[in-house]
Amino acid sequence: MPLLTVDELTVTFGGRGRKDVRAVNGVSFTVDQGQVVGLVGESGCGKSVTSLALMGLLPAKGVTLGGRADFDGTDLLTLSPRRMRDMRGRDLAMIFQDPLSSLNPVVPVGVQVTEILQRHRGLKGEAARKEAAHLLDRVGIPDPNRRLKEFPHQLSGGMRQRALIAMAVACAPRLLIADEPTTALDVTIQAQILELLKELVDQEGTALLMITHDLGVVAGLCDQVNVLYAGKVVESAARRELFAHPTHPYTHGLLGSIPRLDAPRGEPLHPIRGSINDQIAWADGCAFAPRCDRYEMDCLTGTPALTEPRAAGHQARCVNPVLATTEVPA
Amino acid sequence: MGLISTNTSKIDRLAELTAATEHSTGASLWREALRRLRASKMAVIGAVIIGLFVIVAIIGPWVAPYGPIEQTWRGEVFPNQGKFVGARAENWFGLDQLGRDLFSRFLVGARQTLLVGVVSMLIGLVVGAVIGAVSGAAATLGGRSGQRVDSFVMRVTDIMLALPSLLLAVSIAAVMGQSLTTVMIAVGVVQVPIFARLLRGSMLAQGRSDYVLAARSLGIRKRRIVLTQIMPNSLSPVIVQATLSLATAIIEAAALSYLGLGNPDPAVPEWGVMLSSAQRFFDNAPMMSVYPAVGIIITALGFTLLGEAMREALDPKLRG
Amino acid sequence: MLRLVVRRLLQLIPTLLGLSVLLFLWLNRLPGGPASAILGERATEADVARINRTLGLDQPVYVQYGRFLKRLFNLDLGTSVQTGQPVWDEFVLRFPATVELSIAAMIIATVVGIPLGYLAARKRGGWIDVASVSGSLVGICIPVFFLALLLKGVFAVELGIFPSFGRQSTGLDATDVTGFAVLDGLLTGEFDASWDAIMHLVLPAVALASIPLAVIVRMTRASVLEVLGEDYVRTAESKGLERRVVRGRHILRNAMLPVVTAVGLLTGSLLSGAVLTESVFSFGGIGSFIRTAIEARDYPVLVGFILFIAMVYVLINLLVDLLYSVIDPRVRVH
Amino acid sequence: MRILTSRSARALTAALAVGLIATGCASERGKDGDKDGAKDTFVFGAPGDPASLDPSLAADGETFRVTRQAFEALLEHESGGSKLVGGLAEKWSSNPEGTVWTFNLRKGVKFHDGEAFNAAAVCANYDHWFNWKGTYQSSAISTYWQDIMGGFAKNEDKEAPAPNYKSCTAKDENTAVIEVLKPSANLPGGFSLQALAIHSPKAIKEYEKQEASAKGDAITYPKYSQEAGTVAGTGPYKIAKWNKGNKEVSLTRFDDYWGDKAKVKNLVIRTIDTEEGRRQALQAGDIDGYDLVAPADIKTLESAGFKVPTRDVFNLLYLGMTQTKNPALQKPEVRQAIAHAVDRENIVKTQLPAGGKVATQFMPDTVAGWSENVKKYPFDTAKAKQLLASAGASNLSVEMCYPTEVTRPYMPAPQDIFELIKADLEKAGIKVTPKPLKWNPDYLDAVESGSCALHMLGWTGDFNDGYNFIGTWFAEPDKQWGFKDDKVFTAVKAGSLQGDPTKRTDLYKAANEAIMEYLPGLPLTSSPPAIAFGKNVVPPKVSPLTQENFAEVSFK
Repeated sequence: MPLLTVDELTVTFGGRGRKDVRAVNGVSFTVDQGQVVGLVGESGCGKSVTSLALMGLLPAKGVTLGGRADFDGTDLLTLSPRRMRDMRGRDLAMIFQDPLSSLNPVVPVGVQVTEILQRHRGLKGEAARKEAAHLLDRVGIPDPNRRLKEFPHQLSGGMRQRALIAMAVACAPRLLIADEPTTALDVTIQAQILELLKELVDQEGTALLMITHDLGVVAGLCDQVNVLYAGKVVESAARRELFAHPTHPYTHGLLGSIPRLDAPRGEPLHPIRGSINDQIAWADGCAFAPRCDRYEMDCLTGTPALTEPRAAGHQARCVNPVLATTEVPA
Repeated sequence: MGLISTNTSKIDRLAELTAATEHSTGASLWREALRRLRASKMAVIGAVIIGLFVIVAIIGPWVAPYGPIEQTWRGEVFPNQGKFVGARAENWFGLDQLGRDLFSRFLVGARQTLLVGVVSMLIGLVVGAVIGAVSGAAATLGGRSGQRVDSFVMRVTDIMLALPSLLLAVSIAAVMGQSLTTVMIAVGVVQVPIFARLLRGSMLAQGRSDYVLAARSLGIRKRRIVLTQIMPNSLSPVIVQATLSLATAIIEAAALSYLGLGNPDPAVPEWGVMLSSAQRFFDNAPMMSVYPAVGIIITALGFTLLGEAMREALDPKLRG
Repeated sequence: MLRLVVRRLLQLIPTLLGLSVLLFLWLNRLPGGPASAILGERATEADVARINRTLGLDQPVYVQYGRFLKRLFNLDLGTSVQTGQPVWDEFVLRFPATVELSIAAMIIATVVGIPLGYLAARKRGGWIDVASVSGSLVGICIPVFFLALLLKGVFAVELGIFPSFGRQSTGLDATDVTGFAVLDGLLTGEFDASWDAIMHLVLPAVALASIPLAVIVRMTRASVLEVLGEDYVRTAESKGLERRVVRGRHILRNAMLPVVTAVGLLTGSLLSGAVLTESVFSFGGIGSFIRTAIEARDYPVLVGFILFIAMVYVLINLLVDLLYSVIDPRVRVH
Repeated sequence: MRILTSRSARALTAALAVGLIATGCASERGKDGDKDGAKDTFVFGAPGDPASLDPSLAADGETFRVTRQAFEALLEHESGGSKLVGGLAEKWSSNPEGTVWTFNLRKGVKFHDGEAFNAAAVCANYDHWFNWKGTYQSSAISTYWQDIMGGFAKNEDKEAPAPNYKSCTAKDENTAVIEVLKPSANLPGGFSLQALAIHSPKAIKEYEKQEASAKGDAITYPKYSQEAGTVAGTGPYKIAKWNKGNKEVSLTRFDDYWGDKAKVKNLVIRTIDTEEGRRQALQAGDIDGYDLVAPADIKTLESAGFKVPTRDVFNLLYLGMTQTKNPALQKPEVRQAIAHAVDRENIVKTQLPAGGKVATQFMPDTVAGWSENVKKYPFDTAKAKQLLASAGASNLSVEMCYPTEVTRPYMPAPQDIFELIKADLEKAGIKVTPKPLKWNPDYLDAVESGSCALHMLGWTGDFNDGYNFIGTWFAEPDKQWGFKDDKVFTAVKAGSLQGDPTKRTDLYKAANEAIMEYLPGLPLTSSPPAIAFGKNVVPPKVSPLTQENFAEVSFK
């Protein structure tokens, strides 16, 4: 029985006399105990919004939520604000994209770590400080006692992200959501951070929901991958399966657009045409159609259903899926 | 054949569906700002008030039922016995202490008030902008001399800001004697440092921004950058300030009148002057002060509303 | 730290000198002179001439300026033409009143303004927001002197809650230690005197506060709105911290940065309003004194005042910078 | 007719109250302590601070208003009148030439510092003044002495007037004889001036230890004149404290006073800068009285139960004409035209408190020397037009100055009066360009240096002698008027040189007739300045010279 079951989640921004915009359009996926699940897609595909919705961090005004997000027995979407407040940081925690802007510039790192310990684990004063130091040490920040007194701007990018991770794991949450945790960092640091995340989840048996646009990250980390396009899951499979047999033209495209060292010289990349802006409403058909090479008239007959055209547990939302392995750009 | 037709048809179908979904095209700052302005209630109310005020200011003198200085009803008002005449059929606002028609004076006064506001704002804007531009340019162009110029100018404006604006105004009035011009200059001068610092500040900010960096890296001469890029982009806060200054100018003018430095020529009534000269009779004829006071407040409010709305509209931080 | 202070003060000197020259030339263009200011209706040319001679006002400007500088170096600001007393004494006598008034106004402005601004931002578009924003706009648009007169008319004359003028009640024989009426009362234990002084402060302070209050409300609102959009607030929320903590530690502490600067600058500019409020409530402060000084061509007082005020202004800015460096670690002075 | 009552004013303010209370600045505590409880303090609101506590150093009314309660001169004016009566001198007489003045002094008079009052004390004062040195000789300090007694024992400034004071001798304990060189119209009136009030000889010794200095750009008053303690007179009150910070001078009853003791124990004079400020302070009960009530407020205050007595007129407002500034004014017809054009009746009717009068000559009718058969110039626009035509000045345009930010006893609302005159003149076809100036010093400077073709100015008498009015204007050529006319000058001079009062009065009458014949300017009005007191106050007799004696005040 999965830890988190997201079922037909929809997020609609509206109000202020503006036209309603549906950012998440019926997303469903599950996360099991200790499992690492990827949520992949271009920016604007609704993956971050999904995570915020799960954390209950979307503004109350002008946002309407639909569907269910069952976190072992409790629906996160309908939870009262104060109950949500109690769960955040304790049962489910989150790591954000830009470590600098995500840390309060005028408050010492130490305080920012201890405050969560105080809130959820009732640790005070010296005890809290000790634990905080221990946490920083655990996330691999050298000389933690000194760092605790320092301010974010005095830390390096990597250390900031480590500090954020320390806060996230401070209360050993059961679900950890990481929203593009490495995008703002330079490559060498990225690897370290991913390494750290992996070992943390392994130790604690924490489930990790990895939100990224970077298939590399996914390949390195995730057990299960969900590909999002225009607010819907278009393909969902175990990591190996997905990379071996990308079935949805979009996934296919994504993979095709990654440069590969083992590709013969002169072999062209196959980027996807156009941008996320050229899309059509799911109601009318496949939102990806405008950018799709395999697009046919019947792509435009309503929302395509999730099917398992290739193997059990490998779902794709496409009327005209890619089935021949050969077509993967070699 | 058929294939082609299906092909074309499917393209068309696709096209129209694509068009159907909204595109978030990146509108330019200004167009975006305008849109937000039209959306904001503040802006609309402000604009309406200003509109009315300007109309009154323009046509006022012509539609005024009586001459503003004709002491037509001299015999009916006895300030020395606290006998005044309030609103009545032929005098909608009643009479002032010399038996003149308040309504007519109010209408004519609107123009004077507008004049004071606009001119003194312009004085402040022009002089201040020049100073600000000079030191801003000096600062961005950098170099030793540049820094020197900048820091000197800024220190002077510092002190100007430090001086209580009214005292500055009072002393100017004292030197130049009392007249409408004096009031305008006095109020205008007070605005100078504000505009100067504002323009300089935003020029420096712009100077640090990426596109300037880009332009530099393309080897465009600094002078050119300052003139073609920085200056125009630094103007929006100045424009906002200008609108707000219209309000403050009108109020400051009133304050000067209260200190007895307002435009003294009784032939051209001005709200500030009307207000301060009516103070004496507040107990007997409160409305005499209320009309001009309300006039001033509402007008100032109009400009402030519009200004604030513009600020919000132009300020990227305050969006959404 | 100390070096910063010293440097600032040194920087001030050239500006002040330049300023005083300008001022001197300026004032010398003022028509009329102290003589007839002293004599009033019965002044005859002969008398005027004689007085100007005794005062050395018949000498060329640069000579007078020279004398002024010479005195200045002996830390002597000269003598007031109006009162015939040393300018310095006059300042010492009158400045406390104005400072007291300004502080009172500032207290009102911040204590009311900041919470109001915060609420407005949190409940954006709600009635508090609308009310406080429109209120603050109106606050800016009412001429200070008119507001002062109304306040007085209502609370002093009609309702008689507050005294209508002055700093202290008649005959209340409070011992003068620092010149700050409220403080003195506390020091000497004459609490009734302090209370009396406070009662006298309320109306002028409220009138004077109107503009800073409006500004602070709007600034706080704007900067809170900005901070609310910041990632670290979201982080704080994601940690499930108590509302209280998020508000105090994460939102306000950041939102206050610009407000602090504003408060500093506003305090500097309060004097302007003080001129008006002080004359409406004939509150024996520096504002009204300077106003009459200008009318009476009281050069020594004016020059002294300008130097004085410039000093004060710089000090305030200094204070702001220091305060700023305390609350914002990123701009620590080293 | 009157739609806006002060009721609607109340309604308005009350409505505001509601609004403002919402802003939460109301307070649970009521009025300050001194309001409730037994009234033993009379608080008077003055428009300005005194310059010094020693009247002999001052020339301004605010100083005298304070010192008058504490210092007495040899002569006084009868309470509530302008008749000269004994002050510290019970009787006085002079030789026919008016050069030797003998004063029989009051017995049993004590100074505030316990010293006894006697002839020696009187002479100590006069000699002290006569021997002033250095800065004390500046007309900024000793104006009045110089007006009345001329220069000093040793004039340090060659342009100072020649001394007219000769000597003061103590004939015996209670007889002082003061001799002057030439007879002067300023005597005996001058003996009643506050500037010549008698100080305790002991205090004077202290005074002489201190210097008034003129270092810097200003005259520094001696310390003793700036704080209570040293100065000592004989008046019903003694000065207890001058709290400059709070702008208040406190006086307390002098229990060894020779005459009727002050009825109220404490007298406090506080400065309130603005006119409406003083009115509101009275209405709010923060003060018990104030001077120079705006005519518009008289009815309001009276109907609210305040006492607003108006004085007899003892002042004059005139429309000055400076012929050098605008040559057209040299034509008699033009001056007459202006005289006929101005509706002075209307000014009295609408601007002045009840009891105001149109002035027919350059002194109020309460002054000895006023003549009923001067040439009159009644309001007559047509005549004015025709006079202008005959003078070939039909399209005359003239600049007229008027003061702002001021009210004087003789000029309640300068700008309004100016606008009325302007309207009148323009009806007669004279174009008027207004030139407003700050009263002090701009306006006074402009007027005295003769740079205002038309201007409004006036005078409140120091004492009841015609020369105190016309003497200041028409004794000799003066820039303010810019004309030479020996008929006028001699006529005026003649009076001043005449020792015998009755003869002098006749000469003044002649002078007035001569002046109005020539018409150098237009006497406008005499205005009775009003003074207001609280509901529970028994006011003093009000004085035409605005010399109220607050010792007469008591509470109901």
